[in-house]
Amino acid sequence: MTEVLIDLVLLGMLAMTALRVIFLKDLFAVVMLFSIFSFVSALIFINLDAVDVAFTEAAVGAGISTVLMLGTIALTGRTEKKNSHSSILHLVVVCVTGAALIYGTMDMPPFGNADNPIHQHVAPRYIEDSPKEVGLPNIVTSVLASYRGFDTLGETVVVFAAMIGVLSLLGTARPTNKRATPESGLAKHRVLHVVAKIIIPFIILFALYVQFHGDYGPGGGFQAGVIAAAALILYALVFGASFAHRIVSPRQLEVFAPLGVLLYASVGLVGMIKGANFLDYNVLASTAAAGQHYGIIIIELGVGLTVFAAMLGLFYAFSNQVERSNVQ
Amino acid sequence: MSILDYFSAILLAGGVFFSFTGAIGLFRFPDFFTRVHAASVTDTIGVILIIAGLLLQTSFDLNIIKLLLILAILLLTSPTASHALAKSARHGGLLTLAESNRSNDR
Amino acid sequence: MTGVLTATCIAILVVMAMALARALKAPTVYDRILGVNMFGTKTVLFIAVVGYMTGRPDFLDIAIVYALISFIGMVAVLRFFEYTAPIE
Amino acid sequence: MSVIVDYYNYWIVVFLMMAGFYVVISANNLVKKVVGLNIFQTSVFMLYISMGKVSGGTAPIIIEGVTQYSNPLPHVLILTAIVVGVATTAVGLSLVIRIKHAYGTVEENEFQNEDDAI
Repeated sequence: MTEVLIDLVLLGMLAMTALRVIFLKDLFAVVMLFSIFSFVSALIFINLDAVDVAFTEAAVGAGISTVLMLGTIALTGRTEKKNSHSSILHLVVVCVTGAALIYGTMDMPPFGNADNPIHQHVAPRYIEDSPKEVGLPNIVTSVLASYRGFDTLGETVVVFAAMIGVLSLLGTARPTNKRATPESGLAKHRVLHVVAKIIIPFIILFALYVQFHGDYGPGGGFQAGVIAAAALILYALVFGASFAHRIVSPRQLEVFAPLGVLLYASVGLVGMIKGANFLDYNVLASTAAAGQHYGIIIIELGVGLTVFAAMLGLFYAFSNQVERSNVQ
Repeated sequence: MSILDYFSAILLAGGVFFSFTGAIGLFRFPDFFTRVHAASVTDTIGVILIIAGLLLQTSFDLNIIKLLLILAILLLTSPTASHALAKSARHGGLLTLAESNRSNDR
Repeated sequence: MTGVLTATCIAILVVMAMALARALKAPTVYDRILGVNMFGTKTVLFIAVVGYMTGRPDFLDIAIVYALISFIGMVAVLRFFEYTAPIE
Repeated sequence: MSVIVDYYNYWIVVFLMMAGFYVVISANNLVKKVVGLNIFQTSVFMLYISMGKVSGGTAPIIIEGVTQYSNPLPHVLILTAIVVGVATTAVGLSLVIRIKHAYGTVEENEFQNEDDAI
């Protein structure tokens, strides 16, 4: 009962936020409300038992998306101009589509019922057999890295491709001047400098924990990569991008991103050389369970590396644009 | 309920009370700077009390460290954020209620 | 004990709703940011309490991520805010 | 009454989806369109996760003494979709920045007018 109540209150908050986003003209406020939207939806994911998803949404949706959107607004201006054409037609289209979708939901099985078709197909196998076959308590990691390893390889490649796309659109961040100046950061906020210095090591440590503890609790390569990137993004925001470039330069990122994908794919190739299918980890070590462990740790490392490099590369490209337009 | 549970319940209730006062302040106070005051001060005490209440519920394992880490992070970041926000509001030229009244009178 | 935790949980939800109301109403942008910030801290507490309420407190990792990310979001807002001209 | 309990989750998700959809088609500003797209996307994620929920179940991380877990498959699909989603959002935003460079505006009707003028 409490679960339903919490769910309803959170969904109500989401609805209010979404409605407010429609009518706001100040894009800055729109992005702020969008970050609230992400936060609340992550809470709903927790309430619906999807802890891994909530983890990702909290790190990615609320963190990286918001930062990138803020960077874009800094370049394109803060207000939306008044809308000239009538919105009645749009409203009609939206209402009709919404009514059709609601009519569609009536044919869906009831919410939360354990006999629903979705719970009959492969899920029981994952839940019952994966602890024996893969040997990890976190079923999501087992499915992600082992049963659906090929799919995850594809997703990693997509992240890599998106990084290439952004870099070719915005250009790679080149070092503006040799001497890094703190002027480009939040120079006036001394307290922020001190606190950021204290907290950044903890973020990186936590990212490592998430990377290697992902087999047992919520977490894994995707989340760890994002959190590690977030640490450097915080550094770049507070002290200026040129300082962050000294730690991890854009050039290094261009090496890391393909390296992660290659690491992932080469695990699959090693399996093939040993006479099994692509991305079959059973043959990697003497016993099947040990092989699965090795395979999953290595591919999670590859995923983490690519996601870290892609997220930080995206941020570098955006902040480089902002700083250049600020100089002009 | 054991004695620890009673203590924990008292701490949680205290934390909720302070959070609630903070929320009322945030909602009802007349201008930005008074709202920052209400929100940031009660935030800190609310966090301390609620985390302490949860600590009393924890058996001796990794969760204690995680809770302490959450406490440390929140104690560091939440006041810093409020401070930086108030500071940039001041630099951005936002006036307190008293100041804007005075400039209106003139 | 679950009763106490449930009550705490619901009370925090109410506080979150009030912070959200401030973020939605907001005479100035700074008020919005303040509302978002308070919403963030209360969310962290909410996750921690929900973990104990449902009996699986090993999900505190998510609360840590929330605390860190909402701080980074705040810093990003302050950082990019100076590039944009104020409206009010 | 039972209809409401069985379906309220889906209905609110549909409402959120439509809010995002409305922002996408009615907003003039490209950044706001991207925000609307993201709202839409998050609602789709929520639809998937709602389908995976089993009442009385718990998160799919094995612990002793629990037999009823929620369905892990939607979680896997959505987890990767979120990361890919932010990557595609970044591509979209960088396109917006290029449009700003090329036309000097990100309002849809304004740069369409400029296109017509050429």
